[in-house]
Amino acid sequence: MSRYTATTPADLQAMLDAIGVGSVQEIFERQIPEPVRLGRSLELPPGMPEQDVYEHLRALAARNVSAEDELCFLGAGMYDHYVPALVDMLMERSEFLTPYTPYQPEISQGGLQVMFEYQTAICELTALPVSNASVYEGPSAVASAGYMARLHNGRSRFVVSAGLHPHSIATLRTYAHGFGVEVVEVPLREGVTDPDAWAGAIDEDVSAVFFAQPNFYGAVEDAAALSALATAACEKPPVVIAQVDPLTLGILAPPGDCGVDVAVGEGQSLGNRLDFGGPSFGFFAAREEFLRRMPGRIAGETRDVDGRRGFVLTLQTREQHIRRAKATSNICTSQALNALAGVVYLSWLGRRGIVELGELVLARTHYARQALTALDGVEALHPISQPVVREFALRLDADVGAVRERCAAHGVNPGADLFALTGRAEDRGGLLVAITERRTRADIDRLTDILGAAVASERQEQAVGA
Amino acid sequence: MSRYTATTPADLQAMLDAIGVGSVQEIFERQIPEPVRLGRSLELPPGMPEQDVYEHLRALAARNVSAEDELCFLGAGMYDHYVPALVDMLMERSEFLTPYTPYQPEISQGGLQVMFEYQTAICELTALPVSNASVYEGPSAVASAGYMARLHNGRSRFVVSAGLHPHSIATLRTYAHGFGVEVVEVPLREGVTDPDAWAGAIDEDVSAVFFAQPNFYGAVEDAAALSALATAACEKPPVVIAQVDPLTLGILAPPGDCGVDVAVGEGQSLGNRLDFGGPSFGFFAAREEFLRRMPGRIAGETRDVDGRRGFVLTLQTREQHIRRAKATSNICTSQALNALAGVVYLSWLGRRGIVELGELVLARTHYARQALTALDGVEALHPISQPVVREFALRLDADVGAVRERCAAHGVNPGADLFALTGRAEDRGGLLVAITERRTRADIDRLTDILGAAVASERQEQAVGA
Amino acid sequence: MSAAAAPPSGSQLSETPLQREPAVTIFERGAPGRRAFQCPALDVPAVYPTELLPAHLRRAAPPALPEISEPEIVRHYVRLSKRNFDLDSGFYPLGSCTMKHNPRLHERVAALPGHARLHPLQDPARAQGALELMWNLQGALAEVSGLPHVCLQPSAGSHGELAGVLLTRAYHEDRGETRHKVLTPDTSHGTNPATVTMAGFEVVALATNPDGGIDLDDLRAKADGDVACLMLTNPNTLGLFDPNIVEIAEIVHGVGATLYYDGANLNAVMGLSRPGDMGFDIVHFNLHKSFTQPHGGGGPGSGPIAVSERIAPYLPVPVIVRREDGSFDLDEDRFKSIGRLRGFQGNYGCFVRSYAYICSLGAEGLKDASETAVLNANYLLARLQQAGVAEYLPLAYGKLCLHEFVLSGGPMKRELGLKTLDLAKRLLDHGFHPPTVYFPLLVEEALMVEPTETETRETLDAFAAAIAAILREAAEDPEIARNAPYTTPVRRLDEVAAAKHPVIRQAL
Amino acid sequence: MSAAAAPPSGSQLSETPLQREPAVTIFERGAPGRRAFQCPALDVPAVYPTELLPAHLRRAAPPALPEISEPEIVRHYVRLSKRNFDLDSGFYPLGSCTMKHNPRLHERVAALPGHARLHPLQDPARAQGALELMWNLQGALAEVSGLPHVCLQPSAGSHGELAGVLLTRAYHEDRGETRHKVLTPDTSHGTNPATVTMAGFEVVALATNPDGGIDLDDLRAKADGDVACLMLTNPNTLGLFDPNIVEIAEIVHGVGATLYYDGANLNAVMGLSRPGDMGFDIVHFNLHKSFTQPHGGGGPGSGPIAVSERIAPYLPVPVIVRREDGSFDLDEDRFKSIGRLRGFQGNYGCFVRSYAYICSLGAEGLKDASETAVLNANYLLARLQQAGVAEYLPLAYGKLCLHEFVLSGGPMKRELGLKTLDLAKRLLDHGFHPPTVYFPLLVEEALMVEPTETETRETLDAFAAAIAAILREAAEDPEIARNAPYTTPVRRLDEVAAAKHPVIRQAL
Ligand SMILES: Cc1ncc(COP(=O)(O)O)c(C=O)c1O
Ligand SMILES: Cc1ncc(COP(=O)(O)O)c(C=O)c1O
Repeated sequence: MSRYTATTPADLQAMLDAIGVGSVQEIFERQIPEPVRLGRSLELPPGMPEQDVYEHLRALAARNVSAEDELCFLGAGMYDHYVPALVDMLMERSEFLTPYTPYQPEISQGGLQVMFEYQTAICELTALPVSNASVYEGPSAVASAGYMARLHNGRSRFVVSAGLHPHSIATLRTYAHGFGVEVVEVPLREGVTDPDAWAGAIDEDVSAVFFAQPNFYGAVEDAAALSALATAACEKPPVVIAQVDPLTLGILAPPGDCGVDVAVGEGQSLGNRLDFGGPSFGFFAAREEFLRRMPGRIAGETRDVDGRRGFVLTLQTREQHIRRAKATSNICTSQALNALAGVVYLSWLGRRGIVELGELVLARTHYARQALTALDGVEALHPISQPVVREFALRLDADVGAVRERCAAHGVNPGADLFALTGRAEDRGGLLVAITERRTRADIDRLTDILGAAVASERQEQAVGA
Repeated sequence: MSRYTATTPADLQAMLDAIGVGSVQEIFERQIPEPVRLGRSLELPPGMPEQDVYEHLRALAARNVSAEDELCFLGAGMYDHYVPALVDMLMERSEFLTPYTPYQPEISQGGLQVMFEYQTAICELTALPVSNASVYEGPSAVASAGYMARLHNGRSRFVVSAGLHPHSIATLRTYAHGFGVEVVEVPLREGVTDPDAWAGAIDEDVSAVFFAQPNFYGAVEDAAALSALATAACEKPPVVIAQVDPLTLGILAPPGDCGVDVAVGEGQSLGNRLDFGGPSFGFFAAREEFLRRMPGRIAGETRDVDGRRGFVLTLQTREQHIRRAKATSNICTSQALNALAGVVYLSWLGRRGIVELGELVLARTHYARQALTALDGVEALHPISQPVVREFALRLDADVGAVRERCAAHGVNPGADLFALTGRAEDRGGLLVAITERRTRADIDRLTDILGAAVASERQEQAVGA
Repeated sequence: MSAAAAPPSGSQLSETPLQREPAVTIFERGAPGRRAFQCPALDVPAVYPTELLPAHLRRAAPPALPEISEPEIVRHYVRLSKRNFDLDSGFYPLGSCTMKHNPRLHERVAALPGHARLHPLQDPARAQGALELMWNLQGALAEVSGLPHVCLQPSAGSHGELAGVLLTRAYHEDRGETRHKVLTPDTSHGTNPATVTMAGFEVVALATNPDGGIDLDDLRAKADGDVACLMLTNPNTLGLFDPNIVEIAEIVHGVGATLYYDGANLNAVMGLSRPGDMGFDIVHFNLHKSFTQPHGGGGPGSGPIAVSERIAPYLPVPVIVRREDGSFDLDEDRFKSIGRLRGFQGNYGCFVRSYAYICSLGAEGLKDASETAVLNANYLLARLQQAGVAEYLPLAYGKLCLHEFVLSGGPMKRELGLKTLDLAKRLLDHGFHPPTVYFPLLVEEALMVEPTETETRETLDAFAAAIAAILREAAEDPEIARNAPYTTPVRRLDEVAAAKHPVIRQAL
Repeated sequence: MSAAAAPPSGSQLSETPLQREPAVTIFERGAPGRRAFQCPALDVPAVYPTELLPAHLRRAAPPALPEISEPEIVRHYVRLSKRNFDLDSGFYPLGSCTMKHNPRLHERVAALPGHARLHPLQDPARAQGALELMWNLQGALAEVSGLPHVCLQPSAGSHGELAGVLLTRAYHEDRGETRHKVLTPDTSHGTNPATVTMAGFEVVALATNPDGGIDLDDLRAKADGDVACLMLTNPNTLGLFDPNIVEIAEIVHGVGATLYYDGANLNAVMGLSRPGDMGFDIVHFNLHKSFTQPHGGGGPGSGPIAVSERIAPYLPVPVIVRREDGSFDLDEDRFKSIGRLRGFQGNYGCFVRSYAYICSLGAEGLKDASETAVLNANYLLARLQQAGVAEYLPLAYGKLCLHEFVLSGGPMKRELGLKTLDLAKRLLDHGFHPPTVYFPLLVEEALMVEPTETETRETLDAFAAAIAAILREAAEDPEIARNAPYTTPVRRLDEVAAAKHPVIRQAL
């Protein structure tokens, strides 16, 4: 008996009698052949009381430097946005936290309606007509979109802008290798997808084309142009897939208005915490024609026998538990609770809030970019004319790793080391700086001071060293 | 419109029309005479967005050194016990957190049953037949018990052991001055209530006698003897009131078995956090004869019209909203949510747990007392033979304030400065050290090192100074 | 945990799921030997009570607390919680209780370890954040009340009242006077007279005039040199602001008595009118009403007081003081103080929540809160004075109201045979918490409605529609409401039996 | 928010309160201009999208998100939550899903800012606590599975399956082999075949023998050089442990294929039998099943994998490595790796919870969990094989089971005219979540029951009694169950119409 089990000796005896065995061991011995029974106990530490587990995990947490402990400008896919308290409260409600996937709709209307509301919110954000109830997260959402395109047109090549998140490209490659599709990368020019290379790479063997908005370097792509080029490139155009940042969609033209067929992305910035990378959720929206090929759960509206409005998991013939080998995806458990956080957050933000937040972050991003590029030894990685909305790339005339260490010593994390993420030669010296509504002007000014000083001292040392 | 209000301009117009006024101001102007209308806006800072309020309150929290930040041996009425996670979860449930007092029993069975369960747990702990549903906290519970005794026998004097918590004595004096009862204090001898002085102070004018178990200095009183003396002292004995520490009742004889008439106390150590002193709850248990004179809410069992078991607030004719000037107390809002935490905690601890926890703390207290009294310049304030169970008093041969500062510099809070709390000359140099299940042997050894070193250096300095 | 009574065929139900579930207490669950608690290891030399405590000091047998596993505890209380109605789930127009939205931000900041695990005896030097928070809160409450000195210590409104009346006693005694009487209007809340008695004074009730205010003649007649204080709620429990407040203050001060403000109704006038400016000497606040500390089903609350200069010397200890260097400290020795009202510094956890609320709203937000509360109350009143309702539930006093209003169910009782209690119980079937009923006492079949500012117009409309529907229903068949509620976890309970033969604990 | 339909007199009800409340979405609430969000101040020089973005890149009109106040949002979702059944409120014997108690301690530790606000790109040097936690969790999973190398990255079980099959592909390709087929028994979970297709292989189904295990002859016949892998669940979805597992492993390895272990049923054998010792090369775990990550109504989950030495070189990147100095780091460049399966390092928040669970239980606790899960399953099975039930719901295969068992509703359907679906729906009226139904497919009218170890004997007895009661009721009047449920927020829903004319978003 542990603190989570309740079998008293009296219970045990009565239960063994009912089963008709002499011991629990007997139940195992009668079913598991001796050679594969574990003859010893597991080599794990002994169990701990609740307070000791708490202290242990608190000690581990204390050895991480979180966004609560330092001034953090890291982004590159996940962002330190403020999560309103009501989101936590609702996620912690037993009724949302502890059920399984809603297989019994009569007692799952809460979760099903939330999915329906979530789908509505995603459709509104992306200006696309259909959305599923969530997929795992961003990069695997990109890969799943690729698989859907493959099922859709059966072609053999994916064309990917180098502006996609490196994790998205890597994940797409991993998946595509499995189902036998080749992946070709189109380079950037001046920070955005090179239109000529893009158009040139597309032919009738291309199953889908992928770009990101804003792209990994923070630059705003001309989404409509990229879609148009893809559709114009050949007779049977590929599926146009965009990875979009949902929190920029208050100010940026939505994919649905830019000729995009499928919009996917990372939902973390919508009311989900950083959690060192997960769990968050991926969203997946598309044009009507893809509805029956979408991966994952979809909630649909219907009526009960008494005529009451209700919701169910619908179009399940797409899914693995019905279609098995012919399913449009293997996904089963997804990210329902994180998607709940997403729709609650979007309701909290509201119709005007998503614009206001976007404009605030835009203004601060502009301010930060100007302040930082004015520093000696710091310049914009791409032409400053290139619009950015929440994140931007710099080139430091100093070793990025060393500079970041110097900043860390002052409690500032200036952003991500670009080269470490992309491995692209042209990204050497690159620093990717992200701004959120939590980073005030004072914070940005502090970053400017600390980064300026760090670059300066680092260059000095290099000079001395040389 | 703030983020908590929802009156749009359209709403406002429609509402004003329905009311038949031209503006909200008009509603006020027609009712509040001009001279007492505030002609300006309040001098308060402007409102803040949620994230700014969070950052502000976090910054304030960061300027407190909590039991999470230092090794804390403070007690003296409130203790750093571990609060299991399920207590937080249940206290945060909207259904428990946000209702008012259960005036409508049909929709308040949750809260009413919790009160009923709480009363049962308190009766079990104290071995007394009746309990109310909570009062504010410890010291005011003592004062309320005094008021009840006064209503019971109308006499003019309270006899109080000096072993009572100084805040309890002070609060009792404040209340008693109001309803006109004199308070006389009986000194301690060798750390416990002096039996002769105690017996000597009691006569037929004495309304009630008060002692604490364990007493403020951590010593275990001979509760049965004190009760017996009080009852034997005269023809019409006073009401015997004990302030007891609920978490010691797994190992100490319960008041109900010691001739005590009324047992009250501070409930914080039962699943409530420190919160810099509140909110927690006070408990109030008594013999049957006091049932109709108890202060506060009492939940009682009954049936509904269909015969279902249910619970209601009962014996309300005691209360202010019915009896007004003749009520047995003025208490209205009490500590229902904190009492909920108490009964959930006691259920979690369970029948065996409360004994195990008591024994663990006892053993560690014994260990700590031996280790600390072995230090140079540190001795037991009272005879070491005097049993203690969770807290004990030391006398330092050095300035307590200075020693505590030295310890603080090493992240250790060695306990409370006794003299600062009691102002009693004999408590000069006194340090009150509390042990909980969160203070491990390693923690106690650390305290021993740090305190030993602090006392040593302090004495050295004094020597040099002299 | 299951509810196995066979339900009917078709969709006619004999009971709701919650009704079908019998009430079982935690003491009736579990089994001997089960446990949720796992004791930390004994890491010091073993020593047992038998070795350290003589037998007569030891407990003979453990208390019969539950023996139960963690999953059973969670399920028991989560299911139990579903038998409560709560503010997060529905409209709660409980008069005099100001059931406004409780922002979750407040729970988050109160739970920060720097606040939640701060020991009350931590040295002030290492609790500067907490003391500054309390200092700021005191300042805000002083500004809202118009009285300069604040003490946060009292644990709830009635505790604040006791503090206030004891301060009055100390004030008079200090001036060598012994006064015996305290005046309160007959509309006052029960805690007022109860407090007066507890503080050793005699209650003298004041009559209410036809406009719902204090009868000035009665006041003049009773205000004499033996009167220590007048306790007033303004707006009073009828939701009406006493237009004669200035004159009342003059009369009271004229006989050397103090004027006490019961702040339970402060939500009507924040940023609009201040007790201090009305002439009050002492005010108590209910942080769990006006300042949205969640009520927790009957507490915790917090009842700070604000006082005028002449009362300040007697304030309870400790008092928060600001040193020259800007640091904060606790001052215990103030020789004229009435002393302590409780342990430590008060319900700090409540201070954190209410301070966060004040930070969120600011001056404008607090004013908006009161204005909207008053707007909502008057709108709901207007909706309830429309045809089909007004003739049965007339407004007891006045034409307009402030944050709440009181209807009389007298006509409803006479013409429809429906008591206010019946209406209240029928409202439960409509998913609403009823208003406060049968208070104030001088209104026949009183129904006291306080919508608060955080409710929407749609909700107020739905509530008004429900009242109208119940009255229409009663006109056809009053039995329906007389036997209501039908859909609650339990139906009407036998309170008489409960009081006659009290069963106040689980028999074991 | 109110539900104003007039209820009936007496206590006969036409609807429960939740049924009376119409489903209204958040998009149908609120009003233009309302808001919950208050934007932080613009503290930098104002600059607008119009100045920085050309028109064609800008959004023309804001998305039609709700316009609603905070109190409305809270009330909407709190009320909505009451329309869900959940594990904290009742028994959830959903086969193959291991709905065991979710300790709240896990939510507390996962919420610590050091975990919850840690950015995934934080330098390893400043994320040592997180990496050590992952390292420790990997070690524990390796020990439980008996396989040395663990990757925590996959987001759920099916994601782990994909990883596993792609690892198999990489393994064969690295050895210059191209194989096309993957074997899975017909009892396998749908994710298995679906994964096989996604990974570019062809599914070959294996027959099940009369004892519920794999038909060895069929296996021998189909196991050839073109087979890349056999995916197996053991105990399988019938709750039965395949007694021929050693021989199966020999056959599979004999043809050079890999053996994949679907770990969804691991809760049966923790500390008792290990996939690695059975000969499996690759295992996936469902942290949201065996290791009690709360399921959240459909995720988040986490599906780590453990593999043998020969598969290790192909594991996804990044891999956690321990440096000589004892510090931890992330290793990205492993040239044989299959690459990434997702962004960053996986669902760390789930790792924290499951690691806390393993710390709480330790070796003995995990074993106790599996033993109790199996004890509970067999006890419930025994209760359900008593007179009055067994004849209608016989055990599909075997005599005993491990952590779950599958009954066949065939006889019930024939003799009582009750489909498994009807039984399931009727169970809803009894306050229970039904077992998994119609899976595995090869069992007629399958009913798959997994009680888990955290349920009490009383609960199992109550569930068995409910099943018996439903069968008795059906013997008299099967219509009752055929029209069930009656007491749920909604009754049976028209799924056909939902799929025929999909309405998957709120029309605005
Ligand atoms: C007018 C009035 N005064 C005083 C009180 C007592 O306040 P508390 O319940 O905080 O003691 C109340 C509470 O209902 C009240 O409405
Ligand atoms: C046997 C089996 N395999 C695989 C899965 C898929 O796991 P997940 O839902 O985590 O993707 C499940 C989930 O129900 C299962 O029961």
